[in-house]
Amino acid sequence: MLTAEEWQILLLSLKVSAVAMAAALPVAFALAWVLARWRFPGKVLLDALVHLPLVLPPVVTGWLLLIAFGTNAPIGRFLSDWLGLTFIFRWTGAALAAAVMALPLMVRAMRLSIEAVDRRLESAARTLGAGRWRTFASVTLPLAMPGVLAGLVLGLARSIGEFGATITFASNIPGETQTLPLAIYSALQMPGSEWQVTRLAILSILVSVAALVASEWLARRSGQGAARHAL
Amino acid sequence: MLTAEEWQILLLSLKVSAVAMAAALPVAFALAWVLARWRFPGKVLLDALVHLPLVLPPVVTGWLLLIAFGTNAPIGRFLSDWLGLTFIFRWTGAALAAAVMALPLMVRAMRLSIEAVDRRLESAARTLGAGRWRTFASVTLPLAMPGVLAGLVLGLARSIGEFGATITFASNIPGETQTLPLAIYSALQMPGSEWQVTRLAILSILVSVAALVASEWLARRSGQGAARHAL
Amino acid sequence: AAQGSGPLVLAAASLQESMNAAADAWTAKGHPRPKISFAGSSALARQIEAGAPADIFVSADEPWMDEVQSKGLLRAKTRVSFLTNDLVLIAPAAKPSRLKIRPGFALAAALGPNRLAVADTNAVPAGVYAKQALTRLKVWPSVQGKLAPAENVRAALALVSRGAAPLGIVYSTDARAEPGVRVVDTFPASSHDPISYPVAVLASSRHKDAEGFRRFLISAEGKAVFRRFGFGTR
Amino acid sequence: MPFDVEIALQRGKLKLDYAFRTEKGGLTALFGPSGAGKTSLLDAIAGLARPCEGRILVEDTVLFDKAGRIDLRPEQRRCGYVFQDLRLFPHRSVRENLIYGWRLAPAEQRWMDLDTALGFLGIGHLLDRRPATLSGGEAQRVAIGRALLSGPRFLLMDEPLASVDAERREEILTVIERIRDELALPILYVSHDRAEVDRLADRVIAIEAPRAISQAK
Amino acid sequence: MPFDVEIALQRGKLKLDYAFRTEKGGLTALFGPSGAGKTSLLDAIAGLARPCEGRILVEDTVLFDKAGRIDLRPEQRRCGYVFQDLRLFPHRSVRENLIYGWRLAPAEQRWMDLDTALGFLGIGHLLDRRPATLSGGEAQRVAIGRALLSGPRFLLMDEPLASVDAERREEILTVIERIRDELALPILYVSHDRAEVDRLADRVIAIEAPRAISQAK
Ligand SMILES: Nc1ncnc2c1ncn2[C@@H]1O[C@H](COP(=O)(O)OP(=O)(O)OP(=O)(O)O)[C@@H](O)[C@H]1O
Ligand SMILES: Nc1ncnc2c1ncn2[C@@H]1O[C@H](COP(=O)(O)OP(=O)(O)OP(=O)(O)O)[C@@H](O)[C@H]1O
Ligand SMILES: [Mg+2]
Ligand SMILES: [Mg+2]
Repeated sequence: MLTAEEWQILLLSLKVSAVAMAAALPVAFALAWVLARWRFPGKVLLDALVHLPLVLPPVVTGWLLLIAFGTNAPIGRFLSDWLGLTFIFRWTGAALAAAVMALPLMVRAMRLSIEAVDRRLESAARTLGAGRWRTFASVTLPLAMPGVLAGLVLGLARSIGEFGATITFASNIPGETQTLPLAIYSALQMPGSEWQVTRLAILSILVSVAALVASEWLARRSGQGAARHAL
Repeated sequence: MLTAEEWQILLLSLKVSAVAMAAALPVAFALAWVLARWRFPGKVLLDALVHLPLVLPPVVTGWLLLIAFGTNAPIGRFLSDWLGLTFIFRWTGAALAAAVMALPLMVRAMRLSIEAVDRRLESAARTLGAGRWRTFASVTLPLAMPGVLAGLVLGLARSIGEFGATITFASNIPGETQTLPLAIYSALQMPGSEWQVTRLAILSILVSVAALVASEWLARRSGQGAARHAL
Repeated sequence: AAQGSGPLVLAAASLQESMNAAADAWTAKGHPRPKISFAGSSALARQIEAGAPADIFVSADEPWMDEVQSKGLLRAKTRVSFLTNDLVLIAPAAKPSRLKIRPGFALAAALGPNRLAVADTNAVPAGVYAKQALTRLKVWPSVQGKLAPAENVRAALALVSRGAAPLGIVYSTDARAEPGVRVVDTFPASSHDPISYPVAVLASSRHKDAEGFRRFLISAEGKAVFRRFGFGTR
Repeated sequence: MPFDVEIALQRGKLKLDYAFRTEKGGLTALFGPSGAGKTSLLDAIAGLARPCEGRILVEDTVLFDKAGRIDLRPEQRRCGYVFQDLRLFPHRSVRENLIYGWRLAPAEQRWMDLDTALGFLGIGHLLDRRPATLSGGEAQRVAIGRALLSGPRFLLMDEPLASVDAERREEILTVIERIRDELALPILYVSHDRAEVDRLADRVIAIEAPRAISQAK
Repeated sequence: MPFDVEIALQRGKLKLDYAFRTEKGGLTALFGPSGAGKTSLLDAIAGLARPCEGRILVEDTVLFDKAGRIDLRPEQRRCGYVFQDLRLFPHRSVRENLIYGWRLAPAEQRWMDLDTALGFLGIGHLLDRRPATLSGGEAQRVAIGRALLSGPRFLLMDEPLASVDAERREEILTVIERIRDELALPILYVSHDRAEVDRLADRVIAIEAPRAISQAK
C-alpha cells in the first residue's frame, strides 16, 4: 500500500514525534507544576516564555533554535563536545523542534488539571503516612491524568504537524529530517502532485486518529467516574 | 517608537486575532461541550476532525480553506452571494485561518474544564428552580471558566503566531492580510534584516504578554479559591 | 559524511524536480546519490551561517549567495551562476487571456476587481523580479494595490491554477510544469535583472564528491538536464 | 395526599423498590440503615434520578408517571432539597448561595425572607465568605437556608442537622416544626437520630435494606 | 501525657487559641458550637494547619514547637485522622482506599487488619466500588476504616458517626471503646451528640466560640 519512501517518511515521523514527546513530557509537567503550584515574582514572565513558541511564527522559533543550537553557538558547541548531541541537520533536531513547538500546549493542559486537583486529598494522603513524593505519585498525578493525557494528545498532534521550525532548524533532508509535513511541503512544490499530497496528509491523519483512540482508551482506563458524593 | 508601517501591522494583527477569537469562542465551546458531555457513535471522528488543523501542516490547512472558501468553491460562492462574506485575499480570510488553527487548542482546554465540573452542583441548581440554560450560565460556565480562559489564551497566542494557513489562504497583502508573522516572514526573506525581524518579534511577544496578564487577572477575579470542605 | 552516501546539497525549493533529475543522472554514473534538502533560499543560507554541515548550496538568487560568501563560508573559486529563467504572465487554463506585455499594457484593466498572484515582491526573488519588470513597463503604480503576494512562486502558481487569481507572474519553468495554467506572455529579459541561480561548494565541506557533483551540475551534461525542465543555461 | 410514591429504582446492581402514601400534611421521617436507599428516594422525588417504573405524586400533583409518560423536570417540581452532601456553589458567596433559588422564585411563591433565615440559622456573619472557608456546621446551615429560601412546595431534607450543634439544632428544629404546622408543607426527613425523629415526625417510613419497604407509626 | 496543646491559629480574620492537657490515656471529646474551631484544632495536630505560635505534644512526643523550630511533617506524626469531609480518594476503589495507609505502615506498627475492619464496619460488600457510588454512611465507614488501618499512634475523629445508623453506630462505638481501653491509644473525638460523648469520653474539652478555651469533667 505504501511506497518504500512513504514508509521511510512515516517511520521517521513516528520516531521524531515519539522522542519529542518523551523529552517534552517531563519538562512540560514540571513547568505545569511550577506554574500551577508555586508563587514567585516573575511567574508571568515564565508563563510568557512557555507560550513563546506559540506566539512567534514557527520560522522564527526555528531560527532562534538555529542560533542557540547551531554548531557555532555556545549551547550547541557545549552539547556536541560534552554529550555528543548534535541537532542541526539531524533527526534529533527535528525532534527538538517538535518538542519545543508542542511544549506550550502540553503545559497548559497539564496545568489546568493540576490546578483542579483537590488538595484536601493530598493532605489526607499525608496523614496516612505518604511522603510528598508518594502523595504526588499516588494521588496528585492520577487525579491530574486527564490533563496529562490531553496534553500528550495535543502535543503529539502538534508534533506530527510541525513544519516551520523543523525546516528552518533541521532542514528538509530525506531519511534524516524529512517528516510528514516536510514531505507534504516538498510534494506541494511540484505541480500536479495533489495525489501524493493527499496520500501523505491521510497518513498524518491516520497517525493522529490512532493516537486519539489510544488516549481515549487510556482515559477510560484511568477514569474516575462522575462523583456522586462529596468525599 | 514604531514606524507607521509597524503600527499598521500591529493593529491589523490585533483586529484579525480579536475577530478570530470572537468567532472561534462559541464554536470551540460548543464543540468542547459536545465532546465532554455527549455520547454518540463517531465521537472519535469528530474529535479527530477538531484536531485536524493541528495535525496537518498549516500550508495544507490553508490550501483546504482555499478549496472550500475560494471564489469558485460552493461554500465560498454561497457565503459571498448570500451573506456578502468573502474571505480570499481579505483580512476576514486571515481571521478565518487564525480561528481554524486556534480551534483545536481552545476545544481541548475547554473540554478539560467542562469534564471537571461537578455535575452534582448542576443538579442542585435545577432543584432550586434554574432551567437548563440558567444552570449552564450560572453554574457550569463559571466553574469551567479556568478552561475557557486557558483556551482563549492558547487560541489568542496561536492566532497571533499563525502564519502558514494565512499566507496560503489569504495571501500576504500589506494593510489587508499582512499580520505580524507574515511581516516577519517577509523580513526574514531579505538578507541582513535581523533588526527588523527582532522588532516585529518583540511586538508579537508584547501582545501575548499583555493577553496573558489580562487572563491571569480575569482568572483571579473569577477564582474560587481552594476548597476546604467538600461542599 | 559517511562512506557510501553522497554529498549533502542545499537547494532552493523551486529546483526540486530538476535537481532531483540531475542527481539521478549523476547517480547513474556510479556515484552515491547526493542527499538534497529543498527549502527557501533564505532558510538554507541561515542554516549554513549557523554551521550546518552541508556540502553544496544552490540558491534561487544572488543576494543570499552573496550573504553566505561575505561570511567566508564558500570554498574559494567554486561559485558559478549556471542557470537562468524567464518571467511569464500566466492565466488559468480554463480562462485564458490574450494580453500582450508591452510598456504600459492594460494589466490593471485585465485584472478588474481581482488580484495578481505573485511571490512576495519585497523578499522572494521571483517577486522582486516581477516588481522590477512591472516598474520598468510602467504598470506598477496601477497594479501595486492589486497584488496577492504568496509565500513562494509555487503558491502563486496554485492561486492561479485554483482560479483564486485570474493572472499571475511566475517563472516559465513553473508555468510549464502546471497543466492548470497557460502562459499569456513572457516578460522581455530587459525588463528585469538577469534571473540566475548560483551554485557553490561550502568551505566546511569535507565530502570527496562535493566538487565532482558541482562540476557535473555546470557541465554540458548537467545543464542539459536542467534545460529539459525549461531553464536557460549559461 | 402529601406523598404518594410507588417506584422502582436502579442503583448499580441493586434494584430499590418503594411504595408508600402519607396522610394529609405533616412531616414524614425516613428511617433506615445506611445504604438502604433513602438518598436515592429523595433524588427520585426531586427529579435527579429517573425511576425505571412507577409514579410519584406530591400533594396530588403528578411529578412522575412512567405509564402516563410524565416526568417533570427538577426545576418544575419546586422541591426544597437539603442534600446530604450539601452541594453549595463553590464560586458564589454565602449570600449568593442563599438567594440563588429565592431570586428564581416568583414573589408570591416565596414564604421566607433572607433576614428570617439568617436569624434562626445564625449565619448572618458569613454572608461574604466563600463556602470553602466555612466549617462543617456552618456549611450545613447555609444549605438549609438555600433550600428554604427557594419557596418550595415541599421539603426533602437528608440529615440536615448531622453536624449542627445542640443549641442551634434546637432553634432549627423549632423552625421546621413551624413550617410543618403553619405552612402545612409536606416534608420528607431523613435522620439517624431517634430523638429527632420522635420529636418531629408525624409518621415514620422505615426503609429497610434494599428491596424492602414498610410503613409504621 | 496524651495531649498537651497550647497553640494559636489564624483562620481568615479569626484568631483561635487552644490550651489544654489531658491525663494518661483515654478518649477526650471536643465539644462546642459549630464554627468554634474543633476541626481547625485537629488540622493543627495532624500537621495540616500551621499554628502561628505554641507547641503540640502527643504522648510526650513534640509534634510542633514554634520556639524550638520543630514542625514534624504530617506523614511523620502517625495520626489516624477521620476527616469531617471524609476525603476518600475518588480514583481508587474502596479496597485501595482502605489499605492505602496500611501498606505504608511498617508491619510492627499495624494493629488492625483488613478483615477485622470490614467486619465491624460492615463494608465487605463494597470493596470493589468507587467512593463516588457509596451512600453517605457507607463512605463514612470507609473513612473510619482507612484511618484505623494505617496503624496510627493516636486518633483524631471529627464527627465520625454523623451519618451512620444506630445499629452500626453501636458496633463501631464498641470497637472505639476497645481501642481506647485495650490499645490505650489517645483519641480526640469531635461530636455534637451528647449521648455519644457521655458514653465514650473520659473527659470533655469544651471549645467555645472563637477565643475561649476551658476544661471540664
Ligand atoms: N479560610 C477561612 N477564612 C475565614 N474563616 C475561616 C476560614 N477557615 C475557617 N474559618 C472559620 O474558622 C472557624 C473554625 O472553623 P472550624 O472548621 O474549625 O469549626 P468547627 O468547630 O469544626 O465547626 P463545625 O462543628 O461546624 O465543623 C469557623 O468560624 C470558620 O468559619
Ligand atoms: N452508582 C452506584 N453503583 C452501585 N451502587 C450504588 C450506586 N449508587 C448507589 N448505590 C447503592 O445504592 C444504595 C442506596 O444508596 P443511598 O445513597 O440511597 O443510601 P442511603 O439510604 O441514603 O444511605 P446513607 O444513610 O448511608 O446515606 C447503597 O447501598 C449504595 O451503595
Ligand atoms: Mg444517604
Ligand atoms: Mg468541623
